[in-house]
Amino acid sequence: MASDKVKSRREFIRSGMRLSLALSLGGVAGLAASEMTGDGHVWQIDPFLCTQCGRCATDCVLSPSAVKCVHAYDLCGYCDLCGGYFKAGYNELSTAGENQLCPTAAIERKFIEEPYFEYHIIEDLCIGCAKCVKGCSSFGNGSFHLQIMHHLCVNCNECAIARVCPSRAISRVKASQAYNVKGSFTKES
Amino acid sequence: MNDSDKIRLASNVAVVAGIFCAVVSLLLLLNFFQLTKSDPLESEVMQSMIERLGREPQNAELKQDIRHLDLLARKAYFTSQWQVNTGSYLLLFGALVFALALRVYFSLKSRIEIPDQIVENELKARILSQKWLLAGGVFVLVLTFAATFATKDYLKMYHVDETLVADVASADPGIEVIEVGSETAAALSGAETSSEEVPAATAEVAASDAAPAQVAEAVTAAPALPDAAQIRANFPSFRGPFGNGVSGHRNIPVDFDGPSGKNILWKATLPMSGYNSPVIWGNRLFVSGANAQKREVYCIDRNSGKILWTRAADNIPGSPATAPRTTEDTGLAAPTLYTDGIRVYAIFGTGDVIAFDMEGNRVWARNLGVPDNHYGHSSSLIGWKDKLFVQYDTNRGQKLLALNVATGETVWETPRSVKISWASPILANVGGKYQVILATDPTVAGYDAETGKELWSVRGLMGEVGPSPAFGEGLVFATQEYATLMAINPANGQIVWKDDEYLSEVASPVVANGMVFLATSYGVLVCYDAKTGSKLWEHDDGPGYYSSPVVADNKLFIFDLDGRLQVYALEREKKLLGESNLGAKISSTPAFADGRMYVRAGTTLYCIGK
Amino acid sequence: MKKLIYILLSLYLLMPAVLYGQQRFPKPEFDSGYEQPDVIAPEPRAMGLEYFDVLVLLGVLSLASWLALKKRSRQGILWLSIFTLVYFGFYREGCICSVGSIQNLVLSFADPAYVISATVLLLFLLPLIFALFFGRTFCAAGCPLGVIQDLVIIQPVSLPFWLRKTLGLIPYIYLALAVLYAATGTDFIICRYDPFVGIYRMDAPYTMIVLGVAFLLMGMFVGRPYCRFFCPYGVLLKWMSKFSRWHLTITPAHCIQCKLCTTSCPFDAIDYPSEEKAIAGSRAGAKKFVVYAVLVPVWVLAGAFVGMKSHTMLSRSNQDVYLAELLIKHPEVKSDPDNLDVQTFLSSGRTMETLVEDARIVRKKFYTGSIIAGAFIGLVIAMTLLNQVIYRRRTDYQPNPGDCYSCGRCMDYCPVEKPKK
Amino acid sequence: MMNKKGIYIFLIILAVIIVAVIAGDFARNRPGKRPSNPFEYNMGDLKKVDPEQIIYRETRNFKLKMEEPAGMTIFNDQIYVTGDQLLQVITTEGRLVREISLPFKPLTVEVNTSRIFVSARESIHVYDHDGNPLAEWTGFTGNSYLSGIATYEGNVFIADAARRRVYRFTEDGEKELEFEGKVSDDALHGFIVPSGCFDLAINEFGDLWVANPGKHALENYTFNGILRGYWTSQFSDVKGFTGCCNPAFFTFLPGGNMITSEKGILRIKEYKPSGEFVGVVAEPSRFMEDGKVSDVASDSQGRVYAADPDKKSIRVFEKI
Repeated sequence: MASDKVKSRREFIRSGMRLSLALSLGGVAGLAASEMTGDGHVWQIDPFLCTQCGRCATDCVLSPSAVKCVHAYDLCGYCDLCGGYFKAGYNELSTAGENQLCPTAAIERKFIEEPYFEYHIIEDLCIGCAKCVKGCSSFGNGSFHLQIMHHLCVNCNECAIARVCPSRAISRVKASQAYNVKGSFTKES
Repeated sequence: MNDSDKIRLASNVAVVAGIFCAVVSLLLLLNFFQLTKSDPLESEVMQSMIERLGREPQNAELKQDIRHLDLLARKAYFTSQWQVNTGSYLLLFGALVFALALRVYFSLKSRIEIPDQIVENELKARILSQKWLLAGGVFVLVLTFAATFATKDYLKMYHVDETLVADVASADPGIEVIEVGSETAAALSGAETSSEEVPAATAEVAASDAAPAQVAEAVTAAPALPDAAQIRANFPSFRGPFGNGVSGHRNIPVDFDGPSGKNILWKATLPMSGYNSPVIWGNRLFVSGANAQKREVYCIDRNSGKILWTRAADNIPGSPATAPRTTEDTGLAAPTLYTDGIRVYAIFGTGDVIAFDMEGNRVWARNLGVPDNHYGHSSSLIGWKDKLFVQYDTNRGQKLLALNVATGETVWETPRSVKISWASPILANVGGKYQVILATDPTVAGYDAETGKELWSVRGLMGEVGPSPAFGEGLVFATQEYATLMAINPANGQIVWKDDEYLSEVASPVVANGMVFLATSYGVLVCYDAKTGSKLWEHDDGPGYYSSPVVADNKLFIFDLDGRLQVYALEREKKLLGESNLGAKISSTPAFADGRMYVRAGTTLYCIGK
Repeated sequence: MKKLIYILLSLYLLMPAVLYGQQRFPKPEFDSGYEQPDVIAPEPRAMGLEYFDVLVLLGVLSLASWLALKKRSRQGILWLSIFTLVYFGFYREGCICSVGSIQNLVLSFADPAYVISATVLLLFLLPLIFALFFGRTFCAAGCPLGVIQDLVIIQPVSLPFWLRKTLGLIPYIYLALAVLYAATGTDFIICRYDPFVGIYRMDAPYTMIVLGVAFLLMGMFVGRPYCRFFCPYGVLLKWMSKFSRWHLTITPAHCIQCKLCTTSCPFDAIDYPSEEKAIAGSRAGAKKFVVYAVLVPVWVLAGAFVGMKSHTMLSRSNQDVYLAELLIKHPEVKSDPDNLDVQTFLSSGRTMETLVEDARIVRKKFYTGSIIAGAFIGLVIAMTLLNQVIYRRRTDYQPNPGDCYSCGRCMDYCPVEKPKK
Repeated sequence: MMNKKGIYIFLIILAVIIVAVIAGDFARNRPGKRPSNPFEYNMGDLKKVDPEQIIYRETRNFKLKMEEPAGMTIFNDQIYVTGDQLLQVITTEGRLVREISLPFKPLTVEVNTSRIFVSARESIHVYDHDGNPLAEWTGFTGNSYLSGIATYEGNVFIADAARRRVYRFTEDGEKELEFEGKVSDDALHGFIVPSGCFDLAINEFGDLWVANPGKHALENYTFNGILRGYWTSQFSDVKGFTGCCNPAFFTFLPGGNMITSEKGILRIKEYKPSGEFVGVVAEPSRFMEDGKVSDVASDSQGRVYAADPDKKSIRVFEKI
């Protein structure tokens, strides 16, 4: 009898505890639900904050990095002498290796018509080192810029490159507006 | 195949898989080090060859060599990437086989055996675990605690001045720096004509009838700080010149009607609301507005009601990222601005003080530290000569500050041992010297405007002091609901008289023609003799007063909470001259200029005049 | 799944006026009929798939609970955990998981600007709710971090009681730190030191790989070392599971005290019937109980004190605080061209004052946070100690409801037949 | 089977590894402790200038009450500078003479004896010397970007960076001519303007020079738009132009030498009209990192003025 009593008392305490735990879970859920969105979030780079430090290439958990150079053709001047394509001390304006800035030759230069050239990023080769971005934004219009490519990005909960980004250019954005492509995305003033 | 065969097979597979894994991981490790150690694309050979090419740009052979090496380097790079990828898959596969083989091996080998008393002695185990837990707990705490001694708080060692000095010093000494246009602001304030803007985008080639552009001729003289007469001719601070609520402007209409627009010259909508009152210098009227995100100062052409400029008080060093909490009836833009005709100064509930010149160029800005104020900071600014006075009585530290009007630097700072206050400072010319007079729980006190020295202080107020003091007839009047109304001689700090029949909660008293007027929040307007304190008349009818009574045109103007304006004669008997309805809730105090009255209701600014 | 979807940047069509920003400059007019290529911007994984993941998790949890409590099938749980390994592990690459979601939740409370999606909240809640009803079935078959360790157990050794208890404090400290760092917006340390995510991705920085391999090697001899001695989410699951409505039992009917199951659990989560000696000893322990109970507030206060003292040190993990202190302590780094962080800060236009002010705000948060975290750790130590002198009378071999992962290994060892209905 | 002791030792080693990895990573991965960038695009070498080549020194700075100075010219030894929504007239001593507020965002400014021409993106606004608006020329397309103005004896030349052509107007706003710089024998491709920088200027002898930034060239045209001559810089060092859009601005010194201002690697240099490099006025290290390009002008004394948008001031350089 006594043990039964102990048992039922124990069971009572247990259900009491269970109830309070359930309530606190409910509380947490309610609190969280009040500031929740239906939209998912992904990491993205703000090209206007990016300082082309190169850590996107080295610190992403993926290798090669999920960060790639994106070309906003709208802003491109289609120049013959592209600051993003040629080394500053280029030998001549040709596609030869000694003139190219890109370490992986990921930029394709195509002649369109006098005097314009199209520059196209071969995504598979790009490692996101931002060399061309720096060249383009220093000398040109800044049409090259880095973006996190979402078919590659594993969307880590803690983004390793966001943590090491010295200019805090990487933040979570809504998945429905997953890119900050220059031209359609303007600098916040 | 019997069990022992199976076991042997499993163990062999495990051994092979294990060796395989070890080899692959070793290779991967080597590859990894190779990758990190040398970047094939930036090799030294390559660098030197490119350097050589710079010297001999036409050397075709050298170019060929570079291209060849470049190709090799790239190939090597991609090969090693491929190796890493393939290697990791191989390793995964090997590990899988290894794990499976081991599992099979052990499951075949293990037999269910009846365990004999392998169980630990529970009691002993528990006693031991207690010891370890104690030791572990103490170890964690002590280790952390010890580590704290090795850490130094460098943030505390940071002082703003140091870097300022360093920045100034870093400027090139050989270059003479000239500020362009710093002398023009003074000229603008005085000789301001009605500011018409060049009409934008008229397609006509000859715009002969276009208005003249806004042109300011430069004057080389240094900006002159306004004297007392100039201050009196304007309405530069909360409750007018010197904060005393008395303006000399005439021809103010006594009757108007808000809803029908009678005698309303214009109505302007401000972008953001605030409880501060307008201040006027020349043709420019200044107000501020704020919300939790931003704070702004507006300059309005007082003739047309057009906003001449809007300037945000942002990017102020030390300004809090999130605005402090304030109550709805205070907000972040409760304090009224101050202008001396050269600059306009504003303070916000965030502790930001900012100065713009009359054209809206930011002159300086600083943060005084976020005020700890449970309603929100509301003490307005006032200034005299080259000093701007800030009554900064917060829950955490009370002080009176004088800032340099040109630079914002603190000229002097007087700590006060009082409680928090919402009243605004006023200025009183006592025996030719200006005093800053402050009302707080529990004292009313006067400070030398030059040095900040406390000259006198009188106890007598208590609670949450809202009404500002008033000065007139050589006396300082201070009041607070639940406390007292007292008249103090600021020359010696003696109380001349005291009364507590009617007391004001929000509205400040005003002195004129030997009388002192008091408006209570429960709707009584009282008139006392300023010298003796005897009650002359009272008017008890109204929803209550938050807006302070002000004197202009030799009349007493007072708005009640419903936006009804009553105008009384400045006489020892009650004489109502007019009564008008603005049709908006008023808790700010009107400002006067040239036959016009300006009053603010939230985001709307009214100009009343004929 | 990883198909490239190209987004058209229809600048002209969408909003020409608004976007006429500063960097916008008319591009050349081409005569040769050249068509401008589209900007490559592959879309992220669709939100619907995230909800599908939650649905899969719900399914796995339901199935695992059914297998553990009703079907009593170790085999089923094993296959289910292989499914989890493949789906949540190798296919979904382990992000985000329930374990890491603690931090997202905490940050969303602390930072109003940070919002989480419904899937994150569900990932956090579902395992806890299941634990409250059915025990830690999430650990058995739903957690990608757990199953990978479960599958490598080869020769588990039984760890002594004192070691288990002492190491058992680590998850609480880890949890307190993780919450502190998440709430201050400093770091997501649970994710940063997630040992297995690199293995699932087969691509990670080498520290991650080393950590993962070390844990797996350890897991061959110590059952689930990460789950038992690290996992901060396990703390919450343990609280829930302790008071679970139903829980896995070793025997389907009556325990016949055959002791066959005693060595079956690689996690030392089986409670033995209480010894008479111990029960007798418990009376002597009553005095100790009083002492430990009185010491509870002392521990809490000591923890809070140490927390308060250490907030400066802890806050140094924050980027802003660290950078501000670095610049104050060593102003000479300003002229070091190789120090990217400092150089970027200097050229960002952010002033030293704002940095220091930001750092001070963070440090203030750390001040309160560290006190709470310290008090929590103190409380945990005190309560664990107190638990050592509480004796419960047990007559059967049964799984400890807090520690048991409901993996079902022990069920296979029980010779008692399931009663036929 | 494996020895129990061996297992324990193995476990302890692993535990140590785990603790070491976590603690090591946590301690090491801090701002300022991280390795520097292996992919850095090092432009430092390009920015180096031999001190021998610097033939000017900076003597004065006029701090402007302007957020962003855009264009500048000097007429009669008064500096006309536009920016924000303002036109300021400043003496060469740095005293503000006049301030005219403009109802638009100005790009550049040009002054002759009777008029002030200020360009907006798509229109030219004409003022008299007192700041009264006289006219507004609006006959440009919505796709224009009027980046340069030059006047000579009643002719007003306007450079349109977006449409890559130069217009010739009369003082009264009549358009007389436009040309794209294309020559029949295809010696040059016409104007190549990849960005908003497209400047022109007329020297004291009445020669119209137009920058062709896409070719790194300066080209001399007749007033009828016929190419008379040009030079390009052939050097990859400081003597030549780098980047895609240089020279961004240029002006003439008394005597006809040219002062060019470059973007990308910010520097100001002096050339002879033949294209021969004379020396450096302001080396890159004088400007802010990643700063904006400065418009240049010179006065009758041969002093060079640069309107630096980053320092918000006019910087004065004098020949050593």
